[in-house]
Amino acid sequence: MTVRNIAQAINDALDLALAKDSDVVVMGEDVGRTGGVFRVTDGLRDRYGADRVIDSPVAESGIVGVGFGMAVGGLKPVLELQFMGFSYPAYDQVVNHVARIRNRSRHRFSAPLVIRIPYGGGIGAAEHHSESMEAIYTHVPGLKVVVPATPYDAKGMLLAAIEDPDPVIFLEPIRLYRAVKEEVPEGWLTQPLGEARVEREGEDVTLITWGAMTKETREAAVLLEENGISAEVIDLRSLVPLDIETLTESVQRTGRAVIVHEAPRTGGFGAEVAALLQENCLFDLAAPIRRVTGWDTVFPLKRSEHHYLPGAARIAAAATQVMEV
Amino acid sequence: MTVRNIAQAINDALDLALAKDSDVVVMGEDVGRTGGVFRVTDGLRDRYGADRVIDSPVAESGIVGVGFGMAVGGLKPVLELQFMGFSYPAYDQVVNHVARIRNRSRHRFSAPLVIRIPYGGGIGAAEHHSESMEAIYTHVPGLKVVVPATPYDAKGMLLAAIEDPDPVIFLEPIRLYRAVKEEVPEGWLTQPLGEARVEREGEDVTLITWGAMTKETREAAVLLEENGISAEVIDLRSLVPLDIETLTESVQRTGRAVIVHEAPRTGGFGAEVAALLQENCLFDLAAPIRRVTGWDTVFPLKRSEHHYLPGAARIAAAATQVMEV
Amino acid sequence: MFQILTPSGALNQESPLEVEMIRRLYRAMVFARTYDRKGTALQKQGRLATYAPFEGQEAAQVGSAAALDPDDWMAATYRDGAAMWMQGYPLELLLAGRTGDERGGSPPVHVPVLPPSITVGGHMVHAVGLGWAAKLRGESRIAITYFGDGATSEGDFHEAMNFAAVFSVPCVFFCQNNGWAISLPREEQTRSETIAQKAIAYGMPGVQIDGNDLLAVYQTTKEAIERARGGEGPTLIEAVTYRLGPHTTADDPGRYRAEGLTEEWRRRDPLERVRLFLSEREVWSQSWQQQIEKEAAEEVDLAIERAEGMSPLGPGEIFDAMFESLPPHLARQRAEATQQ
Amino acid sequence: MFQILTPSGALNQESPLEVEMIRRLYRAMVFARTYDRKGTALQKQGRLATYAPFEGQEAAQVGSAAALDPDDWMAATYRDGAAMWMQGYPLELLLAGRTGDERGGSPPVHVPVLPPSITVGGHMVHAVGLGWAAKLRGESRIAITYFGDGATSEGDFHEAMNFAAVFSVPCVFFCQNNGWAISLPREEQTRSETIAQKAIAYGMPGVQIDGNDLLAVYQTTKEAIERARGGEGPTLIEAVTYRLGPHTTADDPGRYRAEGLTEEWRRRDPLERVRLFLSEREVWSQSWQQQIEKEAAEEVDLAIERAEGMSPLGPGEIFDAMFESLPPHLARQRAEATQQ
Ligand SMILES: Cc1ncc(C[n+]2csc(CCOP(=O)(O)OP(=O)(O)O)c2C)c(N)n1
Ligand SMILES: Cc1ncc(C[n+]2csc(CCOP(=O)(O)OP(=O)(O)O)c2C)c(N)n1
Ligand SMILES: [Mg+2]
Ligand SMILES: [Mg+2]
Repeated sequence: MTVRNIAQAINDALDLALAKDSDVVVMGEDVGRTGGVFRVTDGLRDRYGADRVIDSPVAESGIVGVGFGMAVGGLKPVLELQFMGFSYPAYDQVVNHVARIRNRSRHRFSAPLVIRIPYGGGIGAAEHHSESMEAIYTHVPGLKVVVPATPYDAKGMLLAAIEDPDPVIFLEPIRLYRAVKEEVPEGWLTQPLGEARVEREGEDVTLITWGAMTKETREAAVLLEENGISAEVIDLRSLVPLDIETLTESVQRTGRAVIVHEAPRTGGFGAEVAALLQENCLFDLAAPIRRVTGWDTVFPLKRSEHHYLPGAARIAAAATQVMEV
Repeated sequence: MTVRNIAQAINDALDLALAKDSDVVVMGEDVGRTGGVFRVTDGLRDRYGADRVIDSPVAESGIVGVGFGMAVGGLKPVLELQFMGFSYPAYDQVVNHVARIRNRSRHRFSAPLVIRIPYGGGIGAAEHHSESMEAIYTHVPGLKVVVPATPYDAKGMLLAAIEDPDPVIFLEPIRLYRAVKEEVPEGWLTQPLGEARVEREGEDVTLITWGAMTKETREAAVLLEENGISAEVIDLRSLVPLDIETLTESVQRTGRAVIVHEAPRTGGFGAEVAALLQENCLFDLAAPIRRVTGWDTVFPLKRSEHHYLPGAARIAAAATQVMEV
Repeated sequence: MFQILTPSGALNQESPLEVEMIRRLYRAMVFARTYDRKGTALQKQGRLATYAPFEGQEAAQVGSAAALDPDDWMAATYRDGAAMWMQGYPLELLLAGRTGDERGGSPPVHVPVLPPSITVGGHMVHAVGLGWAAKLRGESRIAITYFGDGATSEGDFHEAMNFAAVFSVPCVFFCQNNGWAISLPREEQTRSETIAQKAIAYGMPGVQIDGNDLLAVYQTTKEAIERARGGEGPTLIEAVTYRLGPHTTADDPGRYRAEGLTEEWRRRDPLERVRLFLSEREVWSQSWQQQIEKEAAEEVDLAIERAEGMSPLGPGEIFDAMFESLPPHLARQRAEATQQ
Repeated sequence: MFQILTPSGALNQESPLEVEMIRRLYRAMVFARTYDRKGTALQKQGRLATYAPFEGQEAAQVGSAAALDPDDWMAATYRDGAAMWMQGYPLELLLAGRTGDERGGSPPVHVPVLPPSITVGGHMVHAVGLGWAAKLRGESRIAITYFGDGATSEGDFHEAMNFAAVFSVPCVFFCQNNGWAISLPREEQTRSETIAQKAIAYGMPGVQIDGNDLLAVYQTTKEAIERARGGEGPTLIEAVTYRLGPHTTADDPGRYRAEGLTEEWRRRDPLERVRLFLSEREVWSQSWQQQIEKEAAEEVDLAIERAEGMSPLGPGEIFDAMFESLPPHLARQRAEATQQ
């Protein structure tokens, strides 16, 4: 066991996958020579060569579209889009081809690829570098969309995504790359996609979140505990498929739920979670399900991002209000 | 007053706008010579010239990106993307530029343009021609997203969108282009964006929908009436901004709601409506809010699209179940 | 513009193909035209959803596809039925797709042809990926992609060309410049004098050929394929041809183009010049023509029968090819859909 | 490659500019370099978010922008501070943007310069729209867009070039080929021998010039602007230059390039050759140099002070520029945000 942060855990997973299967290739802007802007692919080009760890031209649609062709042609590409705000030029390829080829060809062809996308704010980056637009992927039939929040999950879910016979959008919370460390077992290990993780058990209210917001939500739970409120914290990990059973069971028990995400509120994935929960637990609910989210604004630049991002205090305040209903 | 269908009402609105304001231009693939694949822009090129009714190369990102520059430069472009399934190549321009320039420049620049997108299924078209992906636009801060369902609204809302100082995504239900006719007043008229339309009043359950599904939903209300259930039908017309007051008032009164859309269920705009309604009316709800939607599959080809699209029977059945809770 | 066989059936230079092979390709073009005309007719009877005819482009498609090895990849469009069929895509599946049945997109396992691309431009990058995969896996197959003059305006064309050239991918870009993208004439699509010269932007060879000349198409494509297979990278071919029919059966070309131009191109019919060539060599006869037309009609009719005979997908089946195995939420929706 | 002023300060041909004007542009380049170096220094002190230095590219930016009329549109990138400043964009706003303040994107009303594009490639189409709007509105202004070698690989570059050429839009495509796109060398970005030759794909003139030669840059851009203004359509200019510094302050060029190459380019410094030229004509002196450096430092320091002195946006203000007027849901969220 080695203590690894998320960036290192992903690097480890890629290393293992490249070593194990000669059909695995890594492609993206700057993933090779310089190891990616977050150094997540550091060292891989030296180890596996420029043919398998491919520095691409600056062309996101090309990366995904060419990667798609590679996948149909028998490779297992792990593609990197540098930031979520730069993923949109590839959106057409994702929606119209990656997500559809299996259905279009009734299983004759498939695109077993992974698209890694660093996402989320909190590092005071330039415009477009802080986006959290997972909802534009979760709405697309034919994609799996996952978001690890721990080094273990990052490694296990990435290897599961690479093994998966279908395309997986793999979102990496930028802010957590180096902020969370834990012991991660050596060697191949997979964490099944589609299972939520109960990060902390509690009785009074269920806090539901994913990705970078797990940290703030965990902190909120601590604040709440200090005020005598026992919060259960659930990290979805997988948005599609969604582990609605775990959520439903929890909310039926607590009768209260707060959903936390940093994406804009309107049409964020939290809306889907709220819609499903009211379907499943309406008569268990003692209070309306609340959403604590980014606002329906452009993600602000450095000097204002603290006005935007949900923090532990905002989450705890919402949960407290929910308790008061 | 002339009886017009939706296609004609839009043509009339464009004609008026082009006549009134020399800064208005229409641009898109095949909008000129051939009057658009749905003939919505028929005759405009002859009347206003190829400089103002512009047949563009086959390049959606270019249409929107160039149109954006035109708008910043003082024109009022009305852009057409031929089908919603072909709008994705322009998604980057919409999200990263069209929706953001006002905020990026703190009001110094703005992009007062309209993007017309025919959308939705039901005509047995080829792949990509039946999509209903409004949710990828409603989630983007900085956009207004509207969907007329009647000729009057089509005309009035398009003229309001052209007058609007901010970008508007204007969705046109393909199936209704020629299916709905009504008397539409001559001359300039606007229908404010952001107001829902109560299509039919009722007491027992609120059916909420928009676009092409208003027809099926209206039919479902008739079926329900035959079974003694009085359904209120609300046509949102405007998704962003959303007239949540009208919805809330209705659901508080009826205690029951069914949301109908043809987009895939997961993360569809119905999720947002359900999330908001449970926030606003939890204790008024006598039953969970149901969603009757397209499935989380690719929109099927002609021979199977009836398996996919919500029809009056499916909607009525869901409402009946909701009444039985 | 490179040409071997003139409209009057004479040779400008030596033929790259034996007469017998030319005779077989002529037969294939007759099949293609028969299929194409029946497609239009079927649509008019309401039996196909829409149909995009390729009449006038038979030499471009048949001649180029004839140069492929059986396991070479192909990524083509809605208008490339002849090329796809040449590479093994069953006619009945082409037709099934047009009736609105997803199973039309599922060619047999040994057929290395993607279902036709309906989006314009998006599939060229796929061919680059396919060719590249073959290269990395040490396979000797190459990839060919077919697209129109309109598609060259899409950003994805640019990205495909650039990736292919940078990584010296074994693939061939085969553009059928048929004069129109729906209602937009080629001259308003782009200001470059030829489409072939767009290759210069990528440091790639580009060549403009008479797309109605079976032999020029064959030879040029063959050379490009050999370059690709030999590790020398991609080539752009511009086959100048003409769409004699409407864009699709839903289109009315009368709104945007003069009949005269179409008539002019009819006189450059890609079948006729081969017929003249064969006739000159006394390997064509009226009776043979009638015979192959009859064979073609029978084969197409059989394909139609098979396509229309497929029992439609049930409500549950629209879920079944979304993923390799059905995730829980889809299983729930499937149950909801099938119980109704 | 077109060059007027050699690295040793000699003229290959007549100068397009009077000596006095060259002296003023030299001063502008000294200002630009001072600003740029202070930008890097500030970021190192944690006072700017990130900073993308343009050292080595001063002649390309100053020489081209000098050829513009005051109301010509400009759409440039994160690395084009010198060009933007030349066209009137206040230094303090450039810096404010870099501190992470949206008001940095709001130049004064008379300054026709868009906020810098952070996405690569997306802004070139904007310039096409701006130039086109001017044309349709009967204004005589043109539009110029600045972008890098990397940006030429994006689909939007292709669509911008094609639209501009097809509609003969009055705009100028100014590419600073600075050798790198983050870690990707120019040779791996595209296989075309020059970036200028990409213009051939659009039937547009393209010209490659020594981007470190103030006079070649000025003259070539001036001609392109005149063509545009005269209704003759767009031009692509490839200014060959070099990014002497890192991609941004977050980048470590040691990971991907040899120092030797950078040293070589340092010897082709765009300021030095103008200094030699002026010195030769006895209109440069050590004391003048010191004076303009001092003036530059003072101006930049003042700009820094102003940028940092802006009181930060309040929580409500992040809502206030989303639309011309706040829709109800944003008003509700604004209330929620400000009451906390
Ligand atoms: C991305 C996209 N945009 C628009 C369309 C609509 N459309 C279908 S065919 C066509 C014209 C294509 O012209 P060309 O590439 O020359 O091919 P041709 O039809 O002439 O064979 C257009 C615009 C589409 N299918 N996909
Ligand atoms: C659409 C998009 N993709 C990726 C990035 C990340 N990125 C920032 S700069 C850059 C390289 C750009 O190179 P070039 O165009 O040569 O400009 P330079 O930085 O050299 O001035 C990349 C890939 C981005 N900003 N936008
Ligand atoms: Mg064409
Ligand atoms: Mg560069």
